[in-house]
Amino acid sequence: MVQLPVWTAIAPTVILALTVLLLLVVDSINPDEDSGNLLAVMAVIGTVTSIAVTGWYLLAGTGQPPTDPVLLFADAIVVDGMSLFFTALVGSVVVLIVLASYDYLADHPYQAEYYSLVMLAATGMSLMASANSLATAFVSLELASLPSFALVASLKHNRGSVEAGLKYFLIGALSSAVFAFGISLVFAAGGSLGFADVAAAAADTSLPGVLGLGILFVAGGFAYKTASVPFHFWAPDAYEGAPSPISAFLSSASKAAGFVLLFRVFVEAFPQTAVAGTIDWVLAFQVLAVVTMTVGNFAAATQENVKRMLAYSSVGHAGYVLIAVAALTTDANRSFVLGSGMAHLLVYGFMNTGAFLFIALTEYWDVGRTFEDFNGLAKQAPFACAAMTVFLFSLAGLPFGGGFLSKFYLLMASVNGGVLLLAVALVVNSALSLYYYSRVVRAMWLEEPDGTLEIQGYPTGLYAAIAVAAVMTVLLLPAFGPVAEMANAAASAIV
Amino acid sequence: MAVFDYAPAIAVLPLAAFALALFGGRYLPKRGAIAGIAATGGSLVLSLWMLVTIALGADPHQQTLYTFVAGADGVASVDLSFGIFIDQLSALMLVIVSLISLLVHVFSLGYMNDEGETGLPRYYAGLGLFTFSMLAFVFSDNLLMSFMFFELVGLCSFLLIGFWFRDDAPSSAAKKAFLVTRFGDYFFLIGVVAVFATFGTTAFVGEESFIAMAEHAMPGSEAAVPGVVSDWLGVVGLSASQWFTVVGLLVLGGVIGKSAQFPLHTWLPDAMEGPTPVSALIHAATMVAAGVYLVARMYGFYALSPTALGIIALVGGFTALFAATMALVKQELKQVLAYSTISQYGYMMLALGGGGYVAAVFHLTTHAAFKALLFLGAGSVIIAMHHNENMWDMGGLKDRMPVTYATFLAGSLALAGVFPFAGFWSKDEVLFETLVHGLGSTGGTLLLLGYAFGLLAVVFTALYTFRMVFLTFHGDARTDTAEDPEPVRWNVKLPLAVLGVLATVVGVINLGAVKKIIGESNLFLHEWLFHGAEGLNGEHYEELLHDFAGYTAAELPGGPLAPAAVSLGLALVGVGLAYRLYGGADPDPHMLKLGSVRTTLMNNYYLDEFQVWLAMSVTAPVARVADTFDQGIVDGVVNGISSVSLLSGDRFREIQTGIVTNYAALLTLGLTLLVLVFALAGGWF
Amino acid sequence: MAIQPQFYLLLSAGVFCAGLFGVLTRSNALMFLMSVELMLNAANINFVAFSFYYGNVTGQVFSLFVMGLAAAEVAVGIGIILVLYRNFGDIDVTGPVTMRR
Amino acid sequence: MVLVEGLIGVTLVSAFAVIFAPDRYAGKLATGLSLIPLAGSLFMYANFAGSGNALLGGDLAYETTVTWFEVGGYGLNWHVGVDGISLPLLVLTTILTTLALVSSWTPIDDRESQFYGLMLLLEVALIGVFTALDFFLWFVFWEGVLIPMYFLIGVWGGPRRKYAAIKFLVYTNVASLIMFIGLFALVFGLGDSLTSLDIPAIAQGVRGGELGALAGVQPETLKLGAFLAMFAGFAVKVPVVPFHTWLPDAHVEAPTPVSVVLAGVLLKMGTYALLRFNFTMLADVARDLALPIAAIGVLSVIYGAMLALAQRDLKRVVAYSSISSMGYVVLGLVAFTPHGMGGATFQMISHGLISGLMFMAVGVIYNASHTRMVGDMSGMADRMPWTVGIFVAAAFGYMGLPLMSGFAAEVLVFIGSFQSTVIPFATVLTALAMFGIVVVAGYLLWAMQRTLFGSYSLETDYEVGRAPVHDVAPLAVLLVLVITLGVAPDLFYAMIQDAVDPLLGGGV
Repeated sequence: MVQLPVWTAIAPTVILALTVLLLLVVDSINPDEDSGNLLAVMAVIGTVTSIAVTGWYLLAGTGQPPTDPVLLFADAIVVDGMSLFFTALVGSVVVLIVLASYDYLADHPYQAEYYSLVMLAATGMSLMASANSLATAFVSLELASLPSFALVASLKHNRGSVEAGLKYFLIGALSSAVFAFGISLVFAAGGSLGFADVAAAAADTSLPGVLGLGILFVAGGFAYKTASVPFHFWAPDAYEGAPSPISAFLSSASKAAGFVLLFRVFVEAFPQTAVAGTIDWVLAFQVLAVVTMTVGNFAAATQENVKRMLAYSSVGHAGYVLIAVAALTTDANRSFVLGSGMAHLLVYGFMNTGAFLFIALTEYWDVGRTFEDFNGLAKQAPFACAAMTVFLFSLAGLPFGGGFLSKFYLLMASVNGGVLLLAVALVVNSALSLYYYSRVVRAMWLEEPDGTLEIQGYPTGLYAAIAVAAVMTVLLLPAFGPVAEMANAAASAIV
Repeated sequence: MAVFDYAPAIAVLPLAAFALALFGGRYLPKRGAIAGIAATGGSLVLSLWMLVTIALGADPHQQTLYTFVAGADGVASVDLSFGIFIDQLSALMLVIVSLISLLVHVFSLGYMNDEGETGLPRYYAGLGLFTFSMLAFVFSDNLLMSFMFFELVGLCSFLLIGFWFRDDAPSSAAKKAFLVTRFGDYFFLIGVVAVFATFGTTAFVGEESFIAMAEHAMPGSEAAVPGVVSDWLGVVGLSASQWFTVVGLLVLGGVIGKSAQFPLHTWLPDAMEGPTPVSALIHAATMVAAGVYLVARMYGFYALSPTALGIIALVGGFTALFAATMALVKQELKQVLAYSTISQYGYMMLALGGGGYVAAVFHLTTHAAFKALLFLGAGSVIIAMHHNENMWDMGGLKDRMPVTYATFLAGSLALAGVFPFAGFWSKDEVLFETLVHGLGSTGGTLLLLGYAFGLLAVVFTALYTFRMVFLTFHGDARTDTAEDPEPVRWNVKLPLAVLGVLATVVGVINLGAVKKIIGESNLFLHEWLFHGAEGLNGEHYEELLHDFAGYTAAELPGGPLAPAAVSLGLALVGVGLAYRLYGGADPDPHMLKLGSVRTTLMNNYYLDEFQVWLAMSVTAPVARVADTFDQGIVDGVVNGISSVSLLSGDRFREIQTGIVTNYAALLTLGLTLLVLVFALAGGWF
Repeated sequence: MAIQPQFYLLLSAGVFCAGLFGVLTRSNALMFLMSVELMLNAANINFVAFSFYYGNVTGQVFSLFVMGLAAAEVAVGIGIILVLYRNFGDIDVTGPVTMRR
Repeated sequence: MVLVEGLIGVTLVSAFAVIFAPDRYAGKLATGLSLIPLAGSLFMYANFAGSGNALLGGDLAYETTVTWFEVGGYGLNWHVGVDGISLPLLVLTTILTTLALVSSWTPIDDRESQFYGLMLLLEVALIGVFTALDFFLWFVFWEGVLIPMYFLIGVWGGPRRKYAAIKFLVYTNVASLIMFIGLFALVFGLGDSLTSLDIPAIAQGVRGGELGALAGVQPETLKLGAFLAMFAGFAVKVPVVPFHTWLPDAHVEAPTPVSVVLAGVLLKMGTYALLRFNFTMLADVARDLALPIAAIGVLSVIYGAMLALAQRDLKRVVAYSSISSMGYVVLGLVAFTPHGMGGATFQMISHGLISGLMFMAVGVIYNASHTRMVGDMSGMADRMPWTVGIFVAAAFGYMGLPLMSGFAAEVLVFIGSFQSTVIPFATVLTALAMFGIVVVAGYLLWAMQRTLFGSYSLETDYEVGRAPVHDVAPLAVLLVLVITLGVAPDLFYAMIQDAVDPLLGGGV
């Protein structure tokens, strides 16, 4: 077999970046023509290629045990199991988004900009998964953020979209400042930015206070990206106002990318052994996890607007995933615990994207956004509603899909870490989430329609995206094993 | 023993009749009556065969038929099984039950078929099941099986008392009958379970039976104490005699319920709502008899406990008197009979408690004959009177219904205990046995008290019985219906005739009062019961009573004659009183003169009211309070948690003000808090 | 004699707080953006100072990245502020509150 | 053998076939298809060759083990099999499902194909619960029950169906989560000695004393905590007072066939799980806590019966009496005597049949009268003689009439718990619990007298006539089963005893 050059390890990200360029080229050659079709196909092809390469690497064992991680560009970038795992995750979500956007944007101008921004953000996210230095982390995070701001506000004549974009942007700007300042403090304490070097320097820093402050500020930057308390305020508004495919993109892929960076930075750059005297970040994340899941779920419980409910639930899920670091106590089976968050993020990528795409579908139909508007929808669109039911029950942790296993994997992780508080909080919130998710199900299946609703057309792209998401969600129940094993293996390589 | 192979058929035949009548009754001749007659007739023949076989000297027969729960190997658990046990006692009882049942079936042709009732297949199915249950109860070879069929008897009483379910009264009475007896059976079941726990078996027969084991476990017994019993006594921490008394009293609960003893007798008068033949069956041979029979069946167990015996005697004596007083004032024919039944079963209990095992069985036998007779006679009158039961609307029926009158009179004389009718001999025996044991035993006061009750009740019995006879048959007809009653057919008269003869002569089997004259060996029933199975015969019981209960019979100077004369005299006083009061052509309602006493008696001492009060004013409110508590507090907490969650959800939403500057402020605040906490914890400054 | 690193830290902290104060008090979108720039520059002070302190160029290079980022951020920001103005007729960041609770 | 897989697979395929079938044929099709798992389970019963307890090294029948996946050092397997405890419950499930499907023909007249499909899905999950021996697999089925049940109550239920459905869903889900924490405390407490989530392996590990400390919590405390968590979790499902309030709501709102399965099988999941987990894995803790547990059982019996006494809705009466009956199961289980635990298991079967029968009978009367309220109707026996006849027989079965399965079960429980040396004051507690048989007679007789007997009166604008044969036939079948098991309990009780026996000793 031909031994590829080492730099090709980063090929999935490069392919995404090339797709962006290609899209821009096509658009500049033919700026006026209505070429949504072509653009969407190109984006899908580019992303699928990227996923295919990622999958190949994953199977081929690139950068995974027993071989060492592939380090590139003066150790600024790493390709290992975890990065490939998240690249695949991001890519999968992007495919769904692009498929759905094809219908969603049918009469939308600036489609080329839209697709290229999506791909650009995706590039940033996959780069986040590969970051191995605080510098790369910062740059890739911003690379993911900046296009997102524009995407959220991309419905220029929709006040909701603009307002969402504004809030997202302002909080994003503030958070990136906090993040940058945090990095600068970490740098001040150790004089280096590479994860391994930071870890090495942290152990015997002369400025533990500065280091601790820096760590907290860095955590703040990630909290923003993952929509965790107290940096979550933008999320409900942004997810509600943004075009639904973008909401799906942000709440699934962007969140996942934020988490992979968080995992890697805290496990590799700030290992507990090195920062033991400075800060017990496991405790910090325990507090954040509990508060995040509680805030998200409780606020979601009484929403009238389905999309906003999903937005808050997305905050709640961020809290769940935080368990992966919050239960990372010294007694715990660390790869097991960390793997739980990764596995949940993957499943979440499909089921949450699916749920938001269903909202996109209802927006396409002009159904309205409140629970009452969904009444009796199942009679008109049984398949879409069945898919939505799968997503919702899977999100709630019933055995309709992979969400069941991943949620219980998280619960196992909290027990494994010996943090009963997390387990209890997860139980309480999970119960509450079952309540509000089932409100949607109830509206769709149990209530009678008020009779005014006429559904016009069944958009192929949206349906295809929803169907794929549903199939993946269901398949991840029996096929949870490989996912969990992969997550575990990837996690074990870095802990 | 080939003959005993047919024993199960005694019960199975009526069961088959039940199934036939239930599923095919519509297509059968007489709606299933013929099948029932054939089945009970077959049972009677087989029972008689058993009786004769044993009389000819065959040993009692015990056989396990079917084990429905086999204790697993290697586990200290027990088998639950059905079996038959045919000995002198059960063979006699089988004959009684199947005979009465046969006659009731025949009588029903007149009472039900001829009257054009609907739902007859259901009726005959019920009779068949009733007979089956009772027969199976009688030949049970273990206490659990007894309990099971005891309960089935209760079910059948429910079905038959409530036969006319479209009316409110019968269905209510049926409910009451089942419920009150169920209350007694509750204690019985605890008793059964306790027997299981104590002995690991509920068998009646043999060295491994619980009765024999109990005897061995008593202090003073020569045999070794069975290990299982001593282990258990260690667990409960009671001595053998204490624990056996407790168990005996628990089982007695079922007896008091089924045999309608005070205070669980209230269901029985209501049960008169059922068809009259059913009343005859219930009172004479099946349900009510079951209780007394059960005590007789396990008499060896009761004989170990003087306390239990004393209570049985006292309850029995008291009930005999208590029920007799109420019978004095009733106006409906069947009501009088109902209270007389309660009273007569009181006598049987008195006998059992007083050490008169034979006397009790004797009275059970004679009572079966004359009470069935009286009920069927009453049924005949009721047919004639177009279902009017009020005695004050009758009068002068003796000329228009001679056969009914003659037989009814025989039954009444037997009930009143007039020489030489059957009831005289048996009732006298009951009182005599109680008296001698009361006089001869240490601590016999309870027995003497019971005796006094019983003696007093004799007067009342004669009084109400002949009040009934005079009001119904003598004097002038007081209504048009009584002037011209509806005639009854052979199917009514035949059973009356058979029973009339029996009520007159059946006393001959045990002429106890004159035993000095005819010789002890000619007391047939006495001889019969004293030669039962090993450990389950009258002779052994006498030893047990002597050894463990301290019962000794006193020698009276005049032998049994003097007490017999006393009770006969009292009975004649009652008859005479009745003649004085009601013997005229147009008798006055003398009982009205009793005033408030009568009101109390008419209302059954307000015991029904008390039980209704218990149900409606105690249990129902408690249930409602529980329901309110459940809905309000228990479920309230559940709903409250959900409301609180949703309310706090609303609070959480308030944080999200929509103003981006606030977000920035809260974000800063949150971060600052984190920094402060960890700075202090980490000692950064 | 080199200046003690603590003083750089104090300076940067001061600048950061000034920026933060601006963020919290200014409702004009452009002022908000400028305040964020101030906060980013606080980070830059640290990077440059400690790059000097540790004797490597990592921090200095990084501060270039931050500046580049700040420029890009402003570009996107101005775009959004433009559509904000078009939709709401104002650039007051506390104005749009259609989505809340 | 792949019989269990076949059962699950066929039923699953049937469910989807029915969902996509036209509404007109859905009922008949579903009933016909449900005969396959029924026949399969009867075949399994006839050829049952297992012995011993599934968790304690017994010989399992129809066992398969396939590794599903491995995570964090724990293998998750497809591990199914049956022993003497699970096989009767499996048979109960298939029988009741088929009969419930038949009894749906009359009352269900909307979205039939979805209804019948969901009923079959429910059957899949229930079969899974009683056969799965790997914890995660079992848990998938355990939670899987909730989804069809939610829809079945929520779509086809009564006026307050939405409230009842969500209450059922959330309440039982919370319980599952709590139970889950308890179990995993044990799993992680076992540490490296455990390499899979196999329930027998966990049970044997815990019983074998291999439990270590977890996060500084000592094994004894860990066991106690796990026991309490699991007990609370399963107590909701049983349900045990005071976790019972979802049940009456669910029953009253659910359509008849759903009530049948709910009372008949779903409640048994709770006691089955209690038996498997609390009383097998943590038998020593259960013995230590025997007094409070028995007291809870007795409380359920008496309190449930008192509540039943206060109800006017026939379905509510039966629903509360189910709480009462399940109290006997708890009492029997904690006795740790052969007849106590065996009788409790037998009571699960018996109560499944009898309560199913009662609910069905109430349903048939409701189909005709359109009311279930005591006081709104009387004398129904006049118009529906056979239905009422079976109703009466069923009610007596519920009261524990001898020769019906309820008596056999209850008397075994009483014998077992009375002589228990594990429960302090066993005699007194048992005697208290037995008073339930009086109260149950009280309210059932009262309700029957008011509704079935007396003169006929019912406000309807149509003629109330006899119920169709396909309504009465399932009742008759169930009655025959109840009597058969009452006369011959050993049909199931023998294998139950065999499977329960190993639980009584110590050790693994």
